[in-house]
Amino acid sequence: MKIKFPKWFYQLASPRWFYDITSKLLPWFAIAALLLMVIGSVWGLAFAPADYQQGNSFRIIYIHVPTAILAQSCYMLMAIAGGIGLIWKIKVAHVIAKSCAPIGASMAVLALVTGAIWGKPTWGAWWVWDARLTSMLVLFFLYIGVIALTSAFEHIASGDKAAAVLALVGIVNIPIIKYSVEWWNTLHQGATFKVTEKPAMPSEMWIPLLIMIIGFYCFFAVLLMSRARTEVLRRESKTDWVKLLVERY
Amino acid sequence: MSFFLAALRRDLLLTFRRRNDIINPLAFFLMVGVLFPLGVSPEASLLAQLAPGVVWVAALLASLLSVDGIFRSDFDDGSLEHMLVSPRSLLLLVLAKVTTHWLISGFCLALVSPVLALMLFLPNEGFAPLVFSLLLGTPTLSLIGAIGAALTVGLRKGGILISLLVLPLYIPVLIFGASSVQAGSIGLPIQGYLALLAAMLVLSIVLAPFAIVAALKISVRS
Amino acid sequence: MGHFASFSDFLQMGKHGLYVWLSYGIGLIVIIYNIWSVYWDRRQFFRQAKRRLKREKRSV
Amino acid sequence: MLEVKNIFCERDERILFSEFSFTLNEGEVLQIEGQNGSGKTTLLRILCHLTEAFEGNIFWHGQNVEHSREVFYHALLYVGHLSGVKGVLTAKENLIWMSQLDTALDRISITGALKKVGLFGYEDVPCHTLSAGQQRRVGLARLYLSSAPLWILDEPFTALDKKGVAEKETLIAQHVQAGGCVILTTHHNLNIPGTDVRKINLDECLTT
Repeated sequence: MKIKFPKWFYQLASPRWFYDITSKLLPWFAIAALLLMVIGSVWGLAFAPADYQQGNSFRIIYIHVPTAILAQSCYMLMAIAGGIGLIWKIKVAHVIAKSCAPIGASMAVLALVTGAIWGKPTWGAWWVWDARLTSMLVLFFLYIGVIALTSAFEHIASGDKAAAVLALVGIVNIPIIKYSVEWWNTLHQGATFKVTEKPAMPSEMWIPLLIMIIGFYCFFAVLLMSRARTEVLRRESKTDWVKLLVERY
Repeated sequence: MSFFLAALRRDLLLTFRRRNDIINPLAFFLMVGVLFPLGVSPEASLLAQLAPGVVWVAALLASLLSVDGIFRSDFDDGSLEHMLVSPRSLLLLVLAKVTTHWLISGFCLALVSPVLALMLFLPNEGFAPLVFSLLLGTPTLSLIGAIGAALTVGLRKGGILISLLVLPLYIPVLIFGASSVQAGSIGLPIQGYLALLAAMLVLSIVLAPFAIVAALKISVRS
Repeated sequence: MGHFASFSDFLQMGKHGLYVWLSYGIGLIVIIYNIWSVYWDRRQFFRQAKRRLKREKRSV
Repeated sequence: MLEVKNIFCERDERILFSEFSFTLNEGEVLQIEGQNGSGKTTLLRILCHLTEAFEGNIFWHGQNVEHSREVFYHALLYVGHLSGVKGVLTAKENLIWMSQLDTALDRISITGALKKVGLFGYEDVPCHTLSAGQQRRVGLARLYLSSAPLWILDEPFTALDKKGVAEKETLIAQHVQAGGCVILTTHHNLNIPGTDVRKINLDECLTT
């Protein structure tokens, strides 16, 4: 029942190959992340026009939205990588899944905090049970669960597999949670401000947003690769190539 | 099928021999419910408003509290190893265990829930929705909880961890369950909510057993 | 200065300066924390691995 | 019958087995020896696929166990460290459940088997009232009931008296003569009539 994959797929499974290829990719992503994020935030902070309703507080969008999107796609990546690791027993996939969790959790925190700060001038309160904020909070809880479960196992491989199962269960649940929270919100709140659903944003507003989103993705790639690289070293610490690296360090 | 019944019979026998397993969740359920009037206010109108949520949260916690025990004793005494080296289907075994858990937690809680609802001044129209929504919602809680129990059964400090893993996944059931009671108590139709609860139940019956079996294998084989 | 007339206008952001700068400040902190933890993790690994390697060599 | 090929297993930063192989034929008894912590129990668990932390393959009648677990488990009787005996159930109820789980167990002779392990009169007593040795014997009663060809036994003689050990040895001899095979760990010097016991010492294994 096993599917044959092209050669690169199995090469990716080799920790050493992964370590080498990421060392070539990392600088490019790092430069791209730095450039895009600096350009995006300067543009967003200083040059984009203020929102006609919310004024300048709207500039928080340039961190809030990228981190919120990232927190969600990071969970997806974590679950998919975990699933690949479970099914095809690929070590690197588990390493990637494990490295995703803390990054995703920190992005969720950032999205929550910026959302709350944005909420103060917009809604007049630090916290409102808005559907998006609530489901982001639940997403954060899901991350906490995965991180706690991974670290609770002494045997690394079992922790990886357990976390992968949990992440997959979570990914099935996320749409249900999202839907139910949104529905619960409309039931209880009546009409709230829909901050991010605005009538057609002018291009001077959304271009920097796009730049920031891509920048954050690049930054995420940098973090993920570097975390995964250390994790690969840790897991392969008995092999000769890692010993050589350590000696040279 | 006969194996499922045999497994179910064994698990029921095991719980009936230890009667505390049945009484503890019920007692816990009532006590949590009693904390709210003491902690918030004994005023009838306020409690009536809170009642659907309070009863549902109490039921959810009571179910969560007992879910840790689903596999614990079988893991500790080696029965789980026997189950894994058996040619029998683990899926059926797991389903039998979850069914037993539901019977001693969810089913009994649904039967007792009117007592708590009465103490919290839930309007009369809310009683039937409460019992029905608990009957439909708690099996999902048992199934999801069993995933968490299976993941943590091999760990020494599984207790708190399991709630950390499982509680976020309980949220949709809580929302639809409590909302159905709220809607019912002010005379709105509840079929929609019950249908959603039923849909979640079907989905979890189809998917959760596979996750539970995978998790059990990971826990025992670690 | 783009949208703003002066630098102090830029800092004040209408009356929302506090919120905007707080957000960006916390954003910066989280970003720096992430980078730092990656760096620290890596250094920690190399230190421990080096120590272990020395121990192994001594015991051989 | 059972072929174990190139097992590699590492635990707690220590290599327990590396390129470890053996074959077990019909009518053979294999005793695994070694100091505590040498990996005896781990090896038995690997053979039963009760742990995944190993590399290598195990074949049963030429078929890779990984892909035909059900067939293998039909042919296997495993008595582990933990007895799997439930304290709140009686000896008889315990064995009935075990026979439902393990298709190779003969359900009809349960009372007879309990008599043979010296638990006559204790069939309907909850097991938590029995002594540790008696509970152990409830689990071992499975040996009298099983028609599985492969027995894997982890320290089956602990908490047994001399007479009990001798009885189990005769039982193993009968099983082997009927074409079965047994893998077991024990500190006891095995004396199985009519059979040479093969031994594998895990301590030596490591140094080679």
